[in-house]
Amino acid sequence: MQLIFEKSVPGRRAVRNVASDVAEPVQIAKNLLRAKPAELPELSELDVVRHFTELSRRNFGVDNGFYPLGSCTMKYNAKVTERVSHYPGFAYLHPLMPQLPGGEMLVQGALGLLHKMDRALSEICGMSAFTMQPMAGAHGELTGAMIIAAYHRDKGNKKTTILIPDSAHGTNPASAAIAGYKIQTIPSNSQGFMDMDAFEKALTPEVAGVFLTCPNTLGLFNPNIKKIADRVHAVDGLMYYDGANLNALMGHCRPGDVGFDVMHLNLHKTFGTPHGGGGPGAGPVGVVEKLVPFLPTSVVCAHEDGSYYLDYDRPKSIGYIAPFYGNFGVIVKAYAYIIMLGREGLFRVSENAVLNANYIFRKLQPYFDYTLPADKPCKHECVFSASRQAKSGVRAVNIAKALIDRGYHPPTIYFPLIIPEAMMIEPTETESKETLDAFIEAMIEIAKIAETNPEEIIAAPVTTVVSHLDETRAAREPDLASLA
Amino acid sequence: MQLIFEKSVPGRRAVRNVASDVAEPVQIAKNLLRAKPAELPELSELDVVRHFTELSRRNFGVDNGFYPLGSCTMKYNAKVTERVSHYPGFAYLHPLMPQLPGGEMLVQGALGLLHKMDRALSEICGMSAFTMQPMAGAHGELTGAMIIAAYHRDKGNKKTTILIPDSAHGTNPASAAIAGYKIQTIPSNSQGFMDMDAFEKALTPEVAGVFLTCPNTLGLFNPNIKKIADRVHAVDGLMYYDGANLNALMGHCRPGDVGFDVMHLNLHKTFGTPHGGGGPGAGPVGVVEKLVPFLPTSVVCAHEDGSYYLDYDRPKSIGYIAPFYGNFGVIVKAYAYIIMLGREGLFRVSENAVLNANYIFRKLQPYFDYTLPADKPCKHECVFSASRQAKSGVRAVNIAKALIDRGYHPPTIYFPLIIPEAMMIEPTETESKETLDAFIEAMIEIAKIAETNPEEIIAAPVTTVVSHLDETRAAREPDLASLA
Amino acid sequence: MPFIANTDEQRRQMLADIGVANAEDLFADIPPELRCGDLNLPAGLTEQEVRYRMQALANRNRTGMVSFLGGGFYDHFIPAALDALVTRSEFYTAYTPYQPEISQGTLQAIYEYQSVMCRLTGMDAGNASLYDGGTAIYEAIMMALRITGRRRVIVDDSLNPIYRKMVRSYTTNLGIDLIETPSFEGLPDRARIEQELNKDTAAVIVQNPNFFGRIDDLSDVAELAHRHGALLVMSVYPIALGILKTPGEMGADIVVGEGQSLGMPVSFGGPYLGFMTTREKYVRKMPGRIVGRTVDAQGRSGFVLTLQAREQHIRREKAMSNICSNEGLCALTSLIFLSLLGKEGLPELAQVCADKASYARKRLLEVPGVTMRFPNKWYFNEFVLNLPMPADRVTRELLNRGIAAGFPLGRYWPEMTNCLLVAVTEKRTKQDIDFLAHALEVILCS
Amino acid sequence: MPFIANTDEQRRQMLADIGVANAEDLFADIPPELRCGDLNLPAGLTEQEVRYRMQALANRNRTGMVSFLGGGFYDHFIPAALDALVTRSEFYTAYTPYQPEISQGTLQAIYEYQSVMCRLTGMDAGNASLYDGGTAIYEAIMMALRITGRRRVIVDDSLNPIYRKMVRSYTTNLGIDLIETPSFEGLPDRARIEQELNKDTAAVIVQNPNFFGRIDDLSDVAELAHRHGALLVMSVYPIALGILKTPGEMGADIVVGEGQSLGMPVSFGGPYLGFMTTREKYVRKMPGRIVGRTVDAQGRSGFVLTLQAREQHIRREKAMSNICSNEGLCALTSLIFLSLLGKEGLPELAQVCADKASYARKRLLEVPGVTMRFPNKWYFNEFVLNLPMPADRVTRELLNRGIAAGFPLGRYWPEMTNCLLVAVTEKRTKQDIDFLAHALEVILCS
Ligand SMILES: Cc1ncc(COP(=O)(O)O)c(C=O)c1O
Ligand SMILES: Cc1ncc(COP(=O)(O)O)c(C=O)c1O
Repeated sequence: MQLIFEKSVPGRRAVRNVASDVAEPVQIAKNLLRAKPAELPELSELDVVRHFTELSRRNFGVDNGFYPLGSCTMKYNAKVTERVSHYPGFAYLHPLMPQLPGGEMLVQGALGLLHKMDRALSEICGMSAFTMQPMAGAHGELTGAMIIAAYHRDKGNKKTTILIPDSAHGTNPASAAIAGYKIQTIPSNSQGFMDMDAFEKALTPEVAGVFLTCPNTLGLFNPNIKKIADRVHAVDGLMYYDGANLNALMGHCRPGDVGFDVMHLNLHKTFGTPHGGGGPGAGPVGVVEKLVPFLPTSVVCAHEDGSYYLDYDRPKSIGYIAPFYGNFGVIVKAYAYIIMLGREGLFRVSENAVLNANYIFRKLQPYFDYTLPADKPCKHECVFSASRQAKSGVRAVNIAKALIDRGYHPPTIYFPLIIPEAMMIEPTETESKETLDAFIEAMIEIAKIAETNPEEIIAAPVTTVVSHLDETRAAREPDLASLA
Repeated sequence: MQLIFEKSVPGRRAVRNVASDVAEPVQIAKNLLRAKPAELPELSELDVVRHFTELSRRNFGVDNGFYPLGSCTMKYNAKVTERVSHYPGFAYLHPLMPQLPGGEMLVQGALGLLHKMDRALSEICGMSAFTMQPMAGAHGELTGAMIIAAYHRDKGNKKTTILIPDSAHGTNPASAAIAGYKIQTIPSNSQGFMDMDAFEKALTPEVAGVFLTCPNTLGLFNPNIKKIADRVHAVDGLMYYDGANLNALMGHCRPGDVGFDVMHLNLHKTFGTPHGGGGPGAGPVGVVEKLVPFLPTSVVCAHEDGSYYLDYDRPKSIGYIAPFYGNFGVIVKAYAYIIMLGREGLFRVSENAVLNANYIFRKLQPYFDYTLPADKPCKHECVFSASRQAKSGVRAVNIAKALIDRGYHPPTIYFPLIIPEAMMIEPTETESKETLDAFIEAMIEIAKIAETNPEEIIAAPVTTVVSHLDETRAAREPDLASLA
Repeated sequence: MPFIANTDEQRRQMLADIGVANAEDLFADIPPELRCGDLNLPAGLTEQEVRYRMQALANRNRTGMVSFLGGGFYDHFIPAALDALVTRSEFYTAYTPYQPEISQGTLQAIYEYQSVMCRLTGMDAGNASLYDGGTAIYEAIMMALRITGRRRVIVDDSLNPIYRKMVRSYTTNLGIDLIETPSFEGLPDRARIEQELNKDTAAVIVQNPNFFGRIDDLSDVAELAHRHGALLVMSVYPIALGILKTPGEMGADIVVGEGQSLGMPVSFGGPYLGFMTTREKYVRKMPGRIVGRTVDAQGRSGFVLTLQAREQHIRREKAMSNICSNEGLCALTSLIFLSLLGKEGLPELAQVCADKASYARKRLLEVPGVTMRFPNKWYFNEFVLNLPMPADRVTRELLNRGIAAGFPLGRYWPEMTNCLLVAVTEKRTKQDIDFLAHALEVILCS
Repeated sequence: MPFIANTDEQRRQMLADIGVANAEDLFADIPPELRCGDLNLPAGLTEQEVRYRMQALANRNRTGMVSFLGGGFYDHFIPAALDALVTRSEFYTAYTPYQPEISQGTLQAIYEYQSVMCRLTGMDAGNASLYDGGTAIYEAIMMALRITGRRRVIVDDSLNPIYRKMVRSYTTNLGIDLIETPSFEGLPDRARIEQELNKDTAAVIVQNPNFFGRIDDLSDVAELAHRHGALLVMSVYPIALGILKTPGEMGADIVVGEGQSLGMPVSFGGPYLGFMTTREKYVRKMPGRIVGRTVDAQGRSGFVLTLQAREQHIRREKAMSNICSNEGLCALTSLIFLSLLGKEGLPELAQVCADKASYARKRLLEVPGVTMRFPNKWYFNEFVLNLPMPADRVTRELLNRGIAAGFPLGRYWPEMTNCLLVAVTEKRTKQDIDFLAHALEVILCS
């Protein structure tokens, strides 16, 4: 398919701008102007519509089929949440409005929504308060790490190190490092949990905190979690909870009750907002009481009279981490999702997410390797290894491509890094037994062909517009832009 | 792909209804209730979304590519017109509102829009007034025929017959017949125009009127049109103009000036409203002064003070032909289209529609048969015949399917009936030279393969989800519904 | 110019290729005296200006008020998923599916639509849609004439008066004798209908729930009609069929109705959806487009437009109807609506409407001077009140208070000037109803 | 429960297949003492109720007013075609394009986005987006540190004060010495910057048009920086680049900015779009996702995520950034916006904004007591007025009159309490401007 620039025709126009309704134009000094106009495409509106309509048809989303991309919680994105997020009262509200004198009273709906969202997430996670400002999960991690740093600075603690299990998502060490910490990686034991001896050895007074995902990236709930929290607190360290996997726990277990001090959520996972092919997301951060003073400014607060205001007077705050109040449009969708599901709904979401994951986990055990003791349940996702198939040359990536030919989005592969040939499957609660059964069949069929006729699987995908793209060449001779 | 019923699972739910907020439910008498619930599908919201998303991907629309379906004017449907038609002030307005005492003042925006639309269409067509009520072109024709009948009844004329050329669209004779008229078909001459001798012979005092399309379905402007009108008027007959082809004439020639007395427009053709895969359309009917009293009730009128009202007191009116004021939502889109294009825009629309048609006409003449004298221009569309290719077994339908494999929607085929193996090509003004050139190339390639390797063309389409459907079986053993 | 693709430079090239000097030459075949000058229209606008103008017009329509207006056109809730799906451009920018290979989306959807309509009405087959509920009745009458070869039609006057007017207009030129039988206590008058029935009668036309909101078991009317070799044509409110006895169960021969309530906004009168279903034996006499399921050369199941021999583009003046474009996208809308509500959801919705309407009756009857026009009868979600003063006056005053209280019947029944037709849907809350009752009380007792 | 697919019956079957008695058993691995009781949240709502509640919240936000608020976030017109395309569900319900074969839509779009951003800024390469304009500056600083191996950064204080605050927060823990140089007459003070530049300096950060709306040719600042081996990081307003000299032409090394103005509503602060472009030689030091063009096994051109060795999922704590999800859909939005405006449209739009702003300046200066903070200078579409009384008071009174007149600068510059920052876009009409001028006159002269 042609690039949009290749469809360009000199002088062709799509949208017209309104003409200036003021008398004389201003002629800005030449030296301040660009030599020639940017080489943007020149197309008719129909050209543009056809180009992007065709591009969309070369994409696969949740609306197109099963999307068990582990750790990404690709559940149905409710259309009603899209709808309400476009209400003009939300979309056309200028963020500087509440910073005008008297302006706060003109944005009470928005401030109220942010405040209600803080209360709801705090209740769901057992935290004291949430900030809505982080714009994605990793941004939340960084914010959390900055809060940890501010806490220790405030207490005069000399802390240098953050402990992170080797099963953690890459953003965890990356975020903690950016906040100025040394990262010490803790190996996992045979069961995929953080090795307790290694942990104990690493737990020095210099430890500022520990980053954990729970259930972890294997979809397992760490039975030692409370013990870990106690030990960390004993050295005045803080427990950071990576909330990407909260879809397993809502209404069943609260990170705050478990002993976590600071955490982020991915609203674009657990709370059903669309991922948009790479964002925008939202990564609200929650903290326990003692960390509230360190939350980023501003903080949405409520007056006695029930009206809301923005508090900028937070001496201990880590300061501004976003220009305003976070990815508001995303937060609107997540709030609508929460009030629609309600108390029982959220409980059932996790129950069914876990049920669906265990169903796949059980049905595929005979065909693929796995680490978890078979007698134990997984949580919202399960991780298999293609090591058995690898013997006949069929690797996780090949199985992924074979699934594409069968109409499925593949699971997450090669993550977590501690599992060879990892295939991380997260079905979510919005998928039906019919869909799971069909997927399971496809996986079994692939496993069988992998034995009898591995070449067939290795050749996949054969149904797509492109296949076996040369990634090495892409990295060796980067072609990152079509320049005029 | 499965039928939606085949995806149904007992007890599965999508949208929940709001619970009743009133105390006791009413228990309607058993004998008035249905024995068992209708067997509607039982699906989750995601099931429904995926089903219809997949169905949409098995469809081809203007947004997917070139759609030169002759006589249907498949131009770009501007997104802005869709957008404005959804404004709550239009979408949620109840049609009975203006019939309430004092209600007219609460719908002035809608009445004003209808009135402005009447004025604009009257100016474009050279008519005295338009009714917006007809819900499609054929409905407009029927309305027009009823107006013709009312006119003659009012004058005490004994009229029994309507003359219609054999090149006319099937709706013309069908509509006139339903209005109670005998239809006399007039043959076309070698140039595709109504044969004047046959016409003269048929033009008896019993003739109530003549239905003409101008430019006609061959895309030709009849040079005798004024003469025909004069002759018809001489016997107090009325001239009906089928406005489906107005896209050729806007700002260049007005049916009213030519001598037409009553006409319809297809807003879903000339005025860019989407056809919706089979409607909804809108077929406003325009009339000259002497026919205004016969327009359907109600009529939107303006008070001196510039406010609008609905006139129901029309003693000579043909009465109600629609429940209210027509397909309002469609009229809103067409009105937005008209004010956006404006005086010059509409002129350029027709100029470019005709230019594009003549470009294709000229470029394809060496490869396909045609009737029109090569020296004469066509208007907004051109008609070729596959008779040359038919000799090698490649018929119009095969060429159509071969175009499908090349990414195009085929032209209208086998219409007009007077052309053997007709292929009626209407590019519209919203298509670019690049698109036309590519289409022309495809047609030429197909013409060549038709000579060298006809089987290849006859085998088409080979790229579609189904191919060579058994239409005979469909008609012989009709399967028209999946019953529970 | 907006939406016109080619540049001046390209136009020059094309004119050269065609072999003419300028675009004007392409209009040389139009006699000069028939050419027109500049149209007297304003200059064009940019999109930004168009949106501004259209918004200004929309703002001059009063929508937000608490409304109990019905009369056959109802304000039901429309799920967001419906809009998201029906606005897929592959659906709405397509034409009638003449090329089945690239129209399976539209074709399968219409087949599924025909199927749900049959399941809802209890009939065997349906068409791809008609313009609206009124033209559907007229098409049903024409169909009955074709089937019976007779020319007399009986219309019960509890049929929507707007539709009765439409039927009258359409039949003016066709030498049909059209009898309107007055209803009795708001229901079809069996005795009267029996009197009017004879061997020339093609059909009896009834509506359920009828215009007064009353519901009925019309099985006996079907028998009456059949006994005289006439057909029963029934117009229905599809939401009500979530719970009401089906026309199929009552013995109707042709079922029609207005489908607007199935996911379409009231939209000031359109676009709406006329639907029609019938008995298997009458299929080939049915008007309009019909989609059928068949197989392709490789045995794959697929869908096509079928039984086209009935239609105008083949049969021309002898066609069973002149309809060409219908309301395809509205049919798709209703299919998506019914799929989202589903087998359990539709009856549930119907019951909620009935429950709220029954509360409204009770509550409004508490207002001094207010009585039921037809007491102690069964209703679905609409009913007729007797007011102690002209309904016009009351309605006007309530409008000033921001309430559209209903439709005053005096307009169509002079003897009912004190009657108000009140409709209640699931979107009206108890609070709305109490608000109406209170306002009504204030007006009547002052 | 909404959106949960399986029925109770199916759940029973699945539990049986798994071999547990009930769903609770699947949570047996969570120690009982760590389980929580019922969440203290309200019961769920139906879609109809949710829409009602959300509408009620939206209604408590005052939008429709005549607004001259800018400060880096602008109310530009958004064409309807943009919404129609960006809401295609294949785009927005997809995840990051990890599987290129079924993600070519997103991947090609991002490649095209990277390309238009390069063309707009006059640079060689860009990434797939960052969170917003503020985090983009911080990422640019980190990138400059990586490239130069130095730890000193100079920030001109005509950079958006909100962004300066963000930079300060992010750099707190990193032992970077951050110098803020006061601007002179609303432009970067070259002399001051030169004083502060030394061999430890990694970058100089400037903005054009800057926060005061002033535009500048920063070529000399680029030279200064380069002479000391430092990089010039420039934050820009993409609409202005329709006509203004590009960072590329001025010699900038890293260009960043807030892309909200390219088709995104102001949306109370997000989602927005951080963009970044740079010189070819710095590509491998750039943060974030990057899409590259390559070929497949059959030689067909296609697109993939590339240069991933820089990223967190591979490099972990040594990654160039922690960013994972970015603002992909916003990047797509800006690409569609720029495609709809096109090569002629963007400069045209920029000029219209500049023209209206220049009229606004003239008109507002006619109000007695109103002067320009920086007289006789060049501006794009925003400027600073001196008022004869505190801007806070004036702003408050104008709000009461339904006008958001602009942003009072006292909040960030105590010495500017009488200063008002006024922005004008193509959506403001002459009438709006005159309305503001008139209201301002009334307030100042009473
Ligand atoms: C376990 C985990 N942590 C953190 C993240 C980062 O979240 P985001 O992509 O929103 O920055 C992800 C996303 O894939 C994740 O799966
Ligand atoms: C020439 C002509 N007349 C009439 C019609 C009927 O218009 P509609 O389909 O809107 O009823 C058409 C539509 O194809 C047509 O092409």
